[in-house]
Amino acid sequence: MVYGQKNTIFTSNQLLNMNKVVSGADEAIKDIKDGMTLMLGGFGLCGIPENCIAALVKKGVKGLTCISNNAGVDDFGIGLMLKTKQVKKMISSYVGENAEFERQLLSGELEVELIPQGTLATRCMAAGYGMPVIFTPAGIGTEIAEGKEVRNFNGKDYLMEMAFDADFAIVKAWKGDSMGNLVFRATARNFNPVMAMAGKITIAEVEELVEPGELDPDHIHTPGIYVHRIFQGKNYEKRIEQKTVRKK
Amino acid sequence: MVYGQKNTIFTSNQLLNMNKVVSGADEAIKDIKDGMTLMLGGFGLCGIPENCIAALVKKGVKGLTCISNNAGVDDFGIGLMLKTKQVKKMISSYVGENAEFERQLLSGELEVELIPQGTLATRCMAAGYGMPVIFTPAGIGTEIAEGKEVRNFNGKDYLMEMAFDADFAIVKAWKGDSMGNLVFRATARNFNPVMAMAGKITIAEVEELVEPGELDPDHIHTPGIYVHRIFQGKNYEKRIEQKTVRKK
Amino acid sequence: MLDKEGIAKRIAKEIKDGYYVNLGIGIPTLVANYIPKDIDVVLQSENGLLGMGPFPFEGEEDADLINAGKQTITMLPGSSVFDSAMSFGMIRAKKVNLTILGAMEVSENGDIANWKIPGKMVKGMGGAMDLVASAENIIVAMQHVNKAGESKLLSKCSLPLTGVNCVKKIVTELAVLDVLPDGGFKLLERAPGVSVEEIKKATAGKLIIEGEIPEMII
Amino acid sequence: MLDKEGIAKRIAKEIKDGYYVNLGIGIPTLVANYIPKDIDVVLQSENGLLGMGPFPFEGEEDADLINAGKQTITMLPGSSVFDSAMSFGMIRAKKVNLTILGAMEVSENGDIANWKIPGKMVKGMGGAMDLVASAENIIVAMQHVNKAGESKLLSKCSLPLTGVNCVKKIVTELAVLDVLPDGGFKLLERAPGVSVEEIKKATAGKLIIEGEIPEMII
Repeated sequence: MVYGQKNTIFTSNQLLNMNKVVSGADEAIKDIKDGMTLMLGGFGLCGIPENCIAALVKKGVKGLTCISNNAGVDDFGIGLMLKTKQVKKMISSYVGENAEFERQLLSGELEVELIPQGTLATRCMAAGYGMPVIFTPAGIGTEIAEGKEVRNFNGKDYLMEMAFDADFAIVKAWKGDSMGNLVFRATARNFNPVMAMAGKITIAEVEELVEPGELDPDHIHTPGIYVHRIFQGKNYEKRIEQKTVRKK
Repeated sequence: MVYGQKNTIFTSNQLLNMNKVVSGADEAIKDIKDGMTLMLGGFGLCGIPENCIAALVKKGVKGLTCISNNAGVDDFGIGLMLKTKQVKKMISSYVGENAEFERQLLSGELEVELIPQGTLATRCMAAGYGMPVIFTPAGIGTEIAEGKEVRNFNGKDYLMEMAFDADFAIVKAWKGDSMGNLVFRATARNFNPVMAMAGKITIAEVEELVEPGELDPDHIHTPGIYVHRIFQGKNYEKRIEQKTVRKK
Repeated sequence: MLDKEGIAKRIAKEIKDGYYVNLGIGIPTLVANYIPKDIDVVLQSENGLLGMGPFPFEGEEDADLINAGKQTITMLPGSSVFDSAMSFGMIRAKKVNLTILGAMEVSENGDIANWKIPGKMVKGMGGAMDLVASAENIIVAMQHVNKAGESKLLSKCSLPLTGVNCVKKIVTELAVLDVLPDGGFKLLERAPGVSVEEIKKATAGKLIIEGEIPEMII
Repeated sequence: MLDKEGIAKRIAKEIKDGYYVNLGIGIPTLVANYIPKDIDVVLQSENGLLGMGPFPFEGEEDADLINAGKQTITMLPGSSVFDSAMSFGMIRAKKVNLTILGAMEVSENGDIANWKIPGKMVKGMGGAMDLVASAENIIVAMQHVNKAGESKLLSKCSLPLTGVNCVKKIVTELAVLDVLPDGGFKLLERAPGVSVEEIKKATAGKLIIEGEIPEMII
């Protein structure tokens, strides 16, 4: 067999110039339609796609199902989309910081599905890794297990949980290149890489957009193959939800 | 509720000094016993734990089941353990480069279980992520599916494959710190991070052992929680299996 | 009787050298302040960090660096960051040695309820269900009775469960108790100045008292 | 009739702008040499690399940087490295747009056999079973007949299967053929100087010929 020892003639600038850069949040979300399912990265207000959320509010798209660990606060994050009543259903693990959320939920305007945080993360990963289901012990013996398949492996019970199926995943990274490779910073990583893998279409907004080659291939958290659109965001507020400090 | 806003008084040198450093390969493998199941990182001869393999040969432990994507070549890698007949069974995806392997297999001295490469990697990951099984389409309709549970999700058939259960995982990293945090280099990463997560006890040999704090927390591929023993290896040969070059 | 700091202090004595520990919100967070100085411990924050350090100095807080309680924190030398899937992967794989969390109720067979009160706004379980379903060593830090004066140590939980058969030990303002594998709260220690009788009165579930019960040393 | 380079050249025309492509060992590896200059393509190597570059210059080879065929390679600007679990994760999740691999046999319903010959030493399937089970677009590069002169395009494979109902297109030294969803090899193009009659003779499975069959342009 020949192993391709003949001259391999392709050159670097020929091969890797898949330009996924869009002009900004408005273009990135332009085909998000009423009733779609979105994944939104972030934990609390940390590492959330601020620019895309603002663009979604501006666009006014409605009836959305949002998969996100939290629901923002009243005047920031997904809270902004709740205020404008664009969200039909939240799929989250914790939604405690939002009065408007509570009002809509109690009045029946908003549907909420609470699922364990690890189950949420792993159902994203399952989608990105082409695994139709995962088994987890989280929720065994609780109301979370109702209606779900329980199966015993090696003497322990596990719940079968399905991979998510989201139309779009919207994530925020620290740096990214025009090919969609992403690098996250500190705990702003959280759900972003697993959601980036999981969207049918993945949109990444980044604090700094660089050229291919500027990110060390060993340091890339999300390979560009998972990302379809990328842009450099602006005016990041990066609000802190609970500032806790100590004295010098 | 109080969220710990009082002074948090612990100091850095108090908290993070879990020293996992052992003197070398001999100490690292000292309690590996006859008949145990080992995972060995690497793809071909790339990123293999050379020092630990040498120590296993020296120790002469026998009847091992080795989970490793390949079986080395006649005079390097796992091939060295095959020569000394220490391996009872190989679990691999491709074992093509080894004449002694072939002889032992045909004579019945050696048992081999061939499984698809992605299944091998994902069964490691399943162990490291506490997932008892994974479902993959790899092998559907082939002899690999014989005796295994087939299940249809969303119109596609998947095989149920079990997480691996290995006594030891032995991996090779580029850099590591005394707390067991690991960083890999280029495609020497391959199976190493997924196996590092999967061993009951994980041994890491590294080219360069550094102090905690020298590795960027955002660049660590394997968090130290997965690693139990670490040492700086020596005399790395890093043999190339198929040198392919082009002319300037 | 112990205050919250006292409960945290007593629990800190359960932490052993080399442990990876996950601390829940509330009293468990305070435990970090009392980890003995002569042992090495790494704190996991389930949003994706090993090696959580103290709160930052004023002006040095970083919006990208928070813990699972959404508080600004710091990293320490040897910290590592990972995504939420890996974070719960290491929890499910039992790599975290000790989980300390609060509870509304614990039953004598180790069931725990701490996420939902029927009729009240439900905020969610966060990572609690994942933690209690997988952790091998779970200590609950809580008050012995609720605000209505009712025992939180029950024969059976009345609130919706977070997990079953999982709690190993309970530390309250009154006592330290083991949850026995076959059921029952075994009284191990009394809080300073608290009598066995007071603990009996505050415990609705099966309480097991064998021999002299020492007063705890904190 | 095409030589191996010719087969590779013809297959290269199937690659579209923006594709992520996995090239198997053998003829598929050669395809990289003929990717049109005006399109952007990223090559995946399933050991854990996106953005595989050409072989290194003599003396610049790096033992830590190899492809799935274990050959020394290079990276390109924009390359990314990942572990084997993620590598096959992206394959299973259908993120790789095109898979090109060799085969010993292909059946008219798209089954493929390329890993095992009974009675001979079996080297293993490597990543082939994962690739064929998940890829949505699979092109097989192979000789039309084996060394014994027997057709490799069959109504049913005789060798142990690698995957079922997966091959979409076949390029051989004689022809380009589609594998139809309902079964059958649909002849699309003849190799230069090859007659339809020659292709008929070399094809054991159901061959579908409609209208004039053009000679391929490579």
